[in-house]
Formats: sequence, structure tokens, C-alpha cells
Amino acid sequence: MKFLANLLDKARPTFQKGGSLSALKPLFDAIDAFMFNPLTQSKLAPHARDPLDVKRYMSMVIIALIPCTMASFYFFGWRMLPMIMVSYMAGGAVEVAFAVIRKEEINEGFLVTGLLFPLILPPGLPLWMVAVGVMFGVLVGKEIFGGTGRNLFNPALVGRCFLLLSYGGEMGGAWIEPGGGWFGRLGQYAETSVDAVSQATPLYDAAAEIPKFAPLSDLFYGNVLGCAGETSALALILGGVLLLIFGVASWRTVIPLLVGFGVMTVVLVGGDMQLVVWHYLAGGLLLGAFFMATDPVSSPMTNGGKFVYGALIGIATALIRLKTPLFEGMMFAILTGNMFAPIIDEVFIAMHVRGLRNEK
Amino acid sequence: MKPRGGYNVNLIGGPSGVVEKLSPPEKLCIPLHSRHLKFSELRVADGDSVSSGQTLAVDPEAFSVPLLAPCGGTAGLSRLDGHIVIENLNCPPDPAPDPELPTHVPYDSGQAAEKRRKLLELGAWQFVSNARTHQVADPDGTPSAVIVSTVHLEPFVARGSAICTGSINELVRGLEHLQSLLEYQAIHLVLPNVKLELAQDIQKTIRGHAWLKLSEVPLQMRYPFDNQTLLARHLGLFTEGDETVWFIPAAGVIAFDRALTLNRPCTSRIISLAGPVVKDPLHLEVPVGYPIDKIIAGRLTQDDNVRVVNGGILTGTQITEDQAGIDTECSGLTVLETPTVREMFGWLRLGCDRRSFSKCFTSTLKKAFGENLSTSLRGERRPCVACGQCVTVCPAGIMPNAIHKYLFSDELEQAQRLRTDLCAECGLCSYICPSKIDLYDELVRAKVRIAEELGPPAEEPEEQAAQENQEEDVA
Amino acid sequence: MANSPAPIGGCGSGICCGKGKETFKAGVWVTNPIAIQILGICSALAVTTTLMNSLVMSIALTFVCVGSNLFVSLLRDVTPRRVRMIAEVAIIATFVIIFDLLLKAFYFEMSEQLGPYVGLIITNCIVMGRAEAFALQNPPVVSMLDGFANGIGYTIVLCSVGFFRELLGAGQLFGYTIMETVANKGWYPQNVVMILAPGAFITLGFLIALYNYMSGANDPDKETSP
Amino acid sequence: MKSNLYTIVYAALLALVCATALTAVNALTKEAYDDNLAAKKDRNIMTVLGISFDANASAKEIVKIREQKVKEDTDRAALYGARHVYFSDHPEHGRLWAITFEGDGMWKPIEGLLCLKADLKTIYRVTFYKQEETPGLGAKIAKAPFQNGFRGKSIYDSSGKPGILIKRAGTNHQSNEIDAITGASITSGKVKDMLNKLINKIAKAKTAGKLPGVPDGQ
Repeated sequence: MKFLANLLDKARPTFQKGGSLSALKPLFDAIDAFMFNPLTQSKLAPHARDPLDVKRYMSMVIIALIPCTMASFYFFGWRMLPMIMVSYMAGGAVEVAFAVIRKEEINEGFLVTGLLFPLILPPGLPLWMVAVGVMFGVLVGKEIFGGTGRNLFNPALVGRCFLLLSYGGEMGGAWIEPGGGWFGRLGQYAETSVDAVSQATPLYDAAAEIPKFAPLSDLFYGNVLGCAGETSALALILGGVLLLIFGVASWRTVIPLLVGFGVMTVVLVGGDMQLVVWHYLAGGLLLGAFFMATDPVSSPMTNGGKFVYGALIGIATALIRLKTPLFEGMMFAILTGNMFAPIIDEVFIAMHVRGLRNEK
Repeated sequence: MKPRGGYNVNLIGGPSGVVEKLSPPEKLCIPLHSRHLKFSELRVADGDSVSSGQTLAVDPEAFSVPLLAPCGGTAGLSRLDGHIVIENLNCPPDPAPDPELPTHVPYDSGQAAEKRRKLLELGAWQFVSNARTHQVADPDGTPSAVIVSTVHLEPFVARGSAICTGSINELVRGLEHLQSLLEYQAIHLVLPNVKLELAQDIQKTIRGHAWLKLSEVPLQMRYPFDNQTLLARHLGLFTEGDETVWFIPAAGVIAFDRALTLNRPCTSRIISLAGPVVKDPLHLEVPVGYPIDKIIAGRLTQDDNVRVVNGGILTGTQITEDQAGIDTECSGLTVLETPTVREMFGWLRLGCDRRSFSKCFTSTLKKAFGENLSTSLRGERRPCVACGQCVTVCPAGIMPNAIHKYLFSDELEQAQRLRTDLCAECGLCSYICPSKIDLYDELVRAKVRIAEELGPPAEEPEEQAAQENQEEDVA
Repeated sequence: MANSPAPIGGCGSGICCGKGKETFKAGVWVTNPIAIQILGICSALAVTTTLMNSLVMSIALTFVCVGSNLFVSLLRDVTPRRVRMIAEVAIIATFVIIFDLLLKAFYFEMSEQLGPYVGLIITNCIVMGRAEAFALQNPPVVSMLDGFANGIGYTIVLCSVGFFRELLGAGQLFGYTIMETVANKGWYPQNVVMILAPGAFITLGFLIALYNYMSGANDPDKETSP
Repeated sequence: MKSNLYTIVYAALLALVCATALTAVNALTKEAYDDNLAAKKDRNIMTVLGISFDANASAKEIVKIREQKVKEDTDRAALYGARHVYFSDHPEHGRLWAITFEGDGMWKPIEGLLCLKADLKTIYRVTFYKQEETPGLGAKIAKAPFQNGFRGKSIYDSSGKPGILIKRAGTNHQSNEIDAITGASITSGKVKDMLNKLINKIAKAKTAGKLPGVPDGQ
């Protein structure tokens, strides 16, 4: 490993100020930081620091995403690999371009966006659409606001929203029949033109005039049509619980979200508990609840605000699903929640300040 | 106010309870300023010969707190920048304590003024600080309450237990002297867990002296609950906003006793020498001005790539080349390694050996253990991702991340509204920040700026009126 | 909305009367009504689905702006201050309705597509703003020029938005196919969002960003929005 | 500050001038506008009835052609619960019936014309003259590919039950099944519903017996 360190050391001057490739310094720094921990030292008190850094923080999300990524490979085949690669490359290009223009570091946050994005797309979507979507998401959802930490909306969802509105027909017709058996579609590369079907997803069937409900077990294991990462509730719960244990996703968002959704669903469909459970497992609810709504940057920063935000998303999801023609509502609900997050924060910060009023 | 937030940074290299007395050095380098004191008014000339206990300089801004010579010798002013160097030392050893000394001193509040003056002259007053500002308290002032703390929670400064052990009598006598400086105000004695041996000893000795107005406060042993401002708030001593609360550490009470009972100047300090690269971390009793390089020589496992910190890891200051000796406020020296080898894929490892506030490492599954910390930032500086850990850990109950956001866009009024002034300067927010933002430094600077540029916060009715005016303007 | 005159760079005090070139430049570029003053956004978003619509809408606005500026300026000395707003609205409304009627009679299909937006020019802040901020203080010819310049400024932005929306949304320009869409067995997949309202927001946002970049409007001491 | 009287007189004069100008323009353009409105409706009717006309004809001519070639049947309209029923005789297909229908779309109401052949079973054409569906998705109902899918289909299924079905494109269709628009399942469903509502009424009227004054099954 000494060899790698030496190699990086040797290449460093080329990318420093005055070097021939100094414009690409952010890229070099990103690779450098990916390989080795930095030697940067604290200048001021406190002199020692906690081992947690943003890289680790984000890699926890990636680890939690592994189960549903695996599930997407199992159900929809090797096509996921180019989708993930395209997403990383296209989004990464925008990220690098902005880092170079701004002379800032490349942020680790993109590693999460780049993986999450293909998981919330129909698995049969043409690759160029994946690229367009992720570029739009990173550009408009993140970089325009000033990069990671300053974005209002979840970049992956902005990209998906753009795709859905732009290419609704393709988005609605690029499902792939999930594979079954021991190996699923693991041995296959699904061809978009051959395997893509414009059949209805479970939620659409349920919203039809004569509702048809996919069996609960299929929803639980993920053997249904849907976005690549959202079908398998089992994998999502596994990853989500992991994320809650790591403390990266805040339970203050997830639990009110799930409770709010449940209460609203009961109100709208009546007390059929099996149906309520069905709605929990169907569609993108769990993926959104565990991985999207909990994005700390675009959710409120106050603890009380997170409760309200979570509940708002849960209720909005149920309302959109059951009371509008858009039978799947997680994306719009979270984007709406993102929009309200700063206002919710304002209220809770004011309350917080009020609570501190008597402290002198 | 209930204690909230807080976190024990757990490291390898805590000092043992041993207190070693160092032999007199060849020369003393006494720094002319320390954290809160600046001895700008010199009382000796270059080349003067000084005697032990002579006033070398005073701080005119802090009620003329004197800087006393620990030993006799020749004073050199120009030898070292910002220091008084004393050479040709003549250090008379402390005579053995008189075994006949009574355990208790009678209560006599008639001489409060003289006693206070004496304390000031003998260098014991500098331990008394105003709990709100952390500056030396006014010797002519009247506090509304006094806090005496035997606890030091920050890693690694001299432990209260090490200072008090073997000096219980001195401590009790000092408390009684303290009582006679006051009229009726309560003294809050902060003890660690009351079941500890030390605490029980103190209680035993105090018991039966009903005239000592004392309330014992068992303290939750989590950093930074020993912080003087937080303690005062926790005890409910700040209600009006303009009370003066005195804070005296255990070492200060013992110094009171030394000055008033034995009539001797207080010029030596018990400091800790600890940290991951110290061979045998321990406590040292050293005179002020003891050269730092002499103290650490031979006591470290490595001589290069180390950082010596004056004070604890969280709030101490790095000792740079322009400080050569122990200053009058020093409570410990912490030595940390400055790493030179980069760890490969460090962020991918399971992390059994790194203790973190977060739950992102497998070490969460282990019981609490000390970690071999260094000065590394352990990550890159990134924009705030609003993870909220600083809010969880903040003992003052403020929101460092929200304040950071406002300071980033230079909205000082908003930072003031979010009560930046409550910051207790414990440094925990900086410690746990995954984005490696220097929140501690930012908050401290913001506090100063707010006090200078904005003054005290507007009263609430005015604030509302101002808001209404604004709304009208908009409409 | 109506009483935000935003006379940035305008000639409120009449200093630059007679300096037609500067008035023109101010209207078209320096204080562009949409890109800088962010006025008249509603119509800019609603009608720009095709380039043709944008063009007709721009012509309507320019026509109204020139006409109303002329008459407001002519009447500026005889109009009592108390009723000047009502007088302005009356003049503007007259021009708008005339244009709307003409459109309905001779370009019926265009009128159908523009819907109520031609009528809504009455409440367009640009027209009202120019009448209030410029024509009331300046002689008729310069006022007409100002109205024309602002109309051109509006046209530039509106047509740019319309250009991108029609091209990306339908693969067409002025109704002529540039890129054959997939639906018509071509190669270009239609970008539907460009036809929808969000597309207008996105395009306008990017255009304003581009404008700010070109005019260096990111200087913190330069006010960019009223 | 000018006097109140001056203000009132000024306002009155200004209002008078403006009103006069508007009245004048309105008077000049009213006829053309009304013609345009009528022509728009008539174009749709003639298109759906398969009557060819000069696309560049003026509004007046269009109205004239329509009045010559198309008749309206108010009794039948009352029977079907439709707003209008038009008919004309096609040289090839005989008498064609164009019946208006309306219903809720995804966003806004949809209105259209269903044109049936003389047997009142086979669909000749369908058109939607008022719709504001999602552009590129639901709005495709106004486009030829979708409307052409209706041509020649029956409004009864093989067992004689009235109603049409809109099915995913590419599958083998029965005589009453029409290709849906990919991705616009909601609009397709709504269109199916509003058409079936009308079809049911037509079927009911047919089984109920002869229509007054109109020869059945011509």
C-alpha cells in the first residue's frame, strides 16, 4: 500500500496550484481522500476529534442500501449495473464540473445520490434517460443551491420528478417482469425493447375500478413490478433498520412518517388492517421513508420539526395515493415536505428560542 | 435547569492519582500572560534580585492580581519574550506542616476586607472567578452565591481528587476561611458521586460544623457539567441575569488555607501530565514558571511529532514556541501525537478501535473504552449536513448548526436571537462534528462580536414591536 | 403588484430625456422587465409553450405598452394626481381589449391558444409600471420609445423561453418540425415537462441565471430584484 | 391639486373616449368573431362525419357548408341524454350519426363527438374537441393514432353486451377493444367511462323500441 501512497504523493504537485493539471485538483483530492485518511490536523481546540466524518456517514447509507440493491439485481437482472454506472458517471461529471468551477472539494454526498437514483427508477428505463435525470437532479436539485449541505430538495427525487414529468410515457412503460426461482434474473441482462412491459404496478391495479391486490407475500419479498429498489419490502426494512441503528436516519422522521401514513390510510380505506399492511408494503413508501425523507440536509434540522415533517409526508403520501389520480405519491410527498422544511424549522427554532428565554 | 447534552471523551493516557513533586529547576520562565490574566504592569527591573513571594508584576485590568516569584533569584526581563526569567534560584523548601494546626478555624466575618486583601496579595485570589464571565472576580464585590468545585471532567486536566486527597483538612479550613469572607451567601460544594471515598471524607470532616453554610451537590460525571457557567445555571443561581456568582476550584480553596492559615504565597500548582504519548501519566506539583521542556523531557514515548497542549484536549491551547514555562492558570499538560502516516481506507474499516459519539462504528457494541487519540482531524472539512449531533451534545441547549448557518451568511442578529451568548465554550460541538467545522471557535468569536457590535439582546416587547413595524413596512 | 414601479435605471427624474439610446438600452437590457425586475412572470410562464404564442403575446404587450405610454404621457399634464392610476388603467384596458378583439376576429386560433392571457395584460406589472414610472414624467416620444424598448426586452425573454420550450418539448419551431419525435416515428423523445408549467419555470430560471452571469449581476451591492 | 369638478369631468371624458373607441372596434369585429366561433364547432362536426371541406375556407363558408350537409336531431339528443345529435348522409357509409359526449378528464372536463355508422353499432370516428390532458401523455387522445384506433370497432362485445374496452396496445383485440395510450392509463380509463355511459344509453334506446320519426337501422 506504500506504493499507492507514493504514487499519489508523486502526482500531487501536478494538481497543486501552478501545476499543469491544477484545474482538476478537486478530482485528485477526491481520489486521494477516498484512498487515504487525510493528515489534516486540528488547528484550534478541541485538539482531538471524533472519528466520524462525512465519508463514513455517507458510507453507512450505502451499506444500508446494499440489501435493496442486491434485491434489484436479483429481480431485474444485470441491467441494474449499467444503470448504476451511468448514474454515477453522469452525475459525477456534473459534480466534478461544479467542484472545478467553484474550486471546492467534491462531496461524498453524491455517492449516495448516485446509487439511490437508479433504485427509484423503473428498471427498464433507457440509459440515456438515467443520465439526463441524474444530471438534472444534481444540477438543479443541488449545485444551483450551492452544493451539498445547502440544497432544499433531495437531488435524486428532483431528478426522478423531472423524468416523470418529461418522459411520463417511458417511465410508465419501462417495468420489467421480476424474475423468480433460485436465481431470479441474475443470469440475464434484460433488454429494454424485449422485456420492458407497460403493465400495471400493484398500486395502479389497486387504484383501478375493480381493484386487484397483489399478494402480500409478493410485495414483501419484492416479486412485483415497480421501481428497481422499491419492490422488496424485506430488503428495505433490513436496510432501514440498519440505518436507524447507525443513527444516520433519524427515527424522529421515520416513525411519524409511518404512523401518519397508517392513520391516514385507515381514515381513507376503513379499518381493513390487511389492506393497511398491504399499502405499507406497496410502492415506494418504505424506500422513501427510510432513505429519502431522512436525508438530513433537506429535512428540518430541529428535532421537533422532524416529527412534523415526517407526519406531513406520511399523511400527504396516503392522500395522494388514495385520493388523487397519481396512485403513487411518495415522491411528491417528500418534495412537498422538503419545501416546507425551512418553514417548519423557523417555527421550531422560534419555539426553541422561547424555551431558552428564561436562561440567563 | 436539568443537565442536558454532554459526552465523555474517553482517551488512553489519563493521569494516575500520584502527585509527584519536582525538584527545583535551574531557572524559571514565568509567562506574563495566561488564559485570562495579562501581567502587563511590571514591578521589577531587569537584573533585580528578587526574593521568594515578591510581586513581579500585576494585572491592572484584573484587580491587580499579582504574579509572585516562586523562588528567590535574579530576574531577567529581556531574556525571553513575554516571560520573566529567574536565574540563580534559591528555593527554600516548604517547612513541614505544623501537626498542631487545628482542623477548624473559628468563624470571624469581621475581618473579611483584610482577609480578601491578603488573599489578593498572596496570589490566592486569582482562583476566584466570576462564573458568568470566567474572569477573576472582584475582591470587593458581593457574590449572590459561591460554587466550590472538586470536579474536573475535561480530559486531561488535574483531577480534583488528586488535588484534594491528603489535603482534606486544608480544604475544610479553606472553606471556613471562605465562609468568613461572606455574609450569608450559601456555598455550593460540588462533589462527584457522594459515595466516593473522597466525598465521604470531606463530608465526615465538615459534619458537625453547622455554621458552615454549605450545600453539597452530587454531580453527574459527564463532561462538561463541571463548567462553572453551566453549574451556576444548573443550580438555578442565574435568574435575574445580573447576579455575580463566584466559582472556586478545590485548588483555590486549598490556596486560601495556605494564604490565611500559614501566611504563605501561593506560587506552585498541581498540574497533570497526561496524554496518549506520555509514558506514565501522573500529577506534578510544580512552581509557576517551571520550564515545560524540562517537565516533558524523558516522560514521552516519542519526542518528535507531538503537540503539547496547555490544559485539556477540548479547551486547552497549544503550547507554541513563545511559551516556555508553566503559567499561573495552568491545570495540566496534555501531550498528543501529530500523526504522519496516512491510514488507507480508514473510513471503510469496521472501527472496533475508535470510540465515537455516533453509532457508525462497531465499537458501539463494546463497552466504553479509551481511544488512542491524536491531533488528526480524521476527515475532511465539509459543509454542514445538518446531522444534528451538535445539538444533541450541546450542554447549553443551543443549536450550533443553526447558528453556524446564520454566521455563514453573516446574520449576526439571528445568531444573537438563537442565544449564542449561552454557549458554555466546552468544545464538544467541534469535537463531534462529522463535517469537521470549527464550531467552538466560531461560537466563541460570535459571542465576542455580538457583545461588541450588538450589545445586550433587546427586551422582548421591543422585539415584538420591531417585528410589527417591519411587517407594516412590508405591507 | 401594480404599485411596484421599480424605476431602477429608469428616468424617473427626467434627467435622461432626449437620450433615446439610453432609454432603449435600459428597457431592453439593463433593467430588463423580466430578467431583472421579474415582472409579468405569470404570462411569461403561461403562454410560452410555443414560439408563435410567445411572439404574439410579445407583440400584444409591446403594442399595449407603446400605446398606453403614449397616451399617459400626452395626458400627463392634464391628469389629476388623485385619479392617475385609474386613468392609466382605463387607457391600458382600452388598448388591451382592442388588441384582444382584433385577435379574436382575425386570428381566432391564436386567440384560443392564448386564452385569457391577452386580457390579463391589463394587470401586467410591466405596462402599469412603465406608465407610472416613466410616461408620467416624460414627453410622449421618449415614452413611446420606453414602452417599445420594454416590449422588446419582454419579447427577447419570452421568445427565448418559447424557443426552448417548443424545441425541447415538441421538437418544433413555429410549428415546423425540427426534430422528429418518437411518437411520429422519429428519433427525438419529447420532453413533456417543457410543455408543462414547470418547464417554463426551469427555462426562465436558467435564462435569468445566464443573464446574471453575462451582466455580472452577482455583485452583492447591485440590487437585482425589486 | 385640481378641483373636484375638474377631476370628475376629466374622468367622465376619459371614460367616454375609451368607451367609444371600444364600442367602435367591437362593432367592427363582432361579426367575424361570431363566425369564427360557429366555424370552429362546425369544423369538428364535419370532420367527424367525414365530410370533406376546404381547410382554408373562410368562417362564413364553413358554416354554410355545414348547414347544407348536416342536420340536427333534437329528439334523439333528448333520448341519448346528449347535448346534440347531428347526422348526414355519407356517400359510402350511408347515414352517419354524430353524438356529443362529455365527462371528467384527468385535470379538466373532456368533450367530444362519437360518430356511429347507420347500424348504430359500428364506430365511424371519434374526436375530442375540448381536452386539457397532460401534454404528451393524455393529450394524445386528440391525436390521430389514438382516434384511428376506434375506426370500425363495435360498441357491443361478442356476446352483445354494450360497452367498449380500452386495452394495452399490442395484444390481440376483440371487436370492442381499443388500443390504450401507453403511460396515460388514467385518461384512457376516463375516456372509456364517458364513452360507455353514452353507449349504454344508445343501447338502451335501441332495445326500448323505435325512435319517433326516424327509421330504425337505416
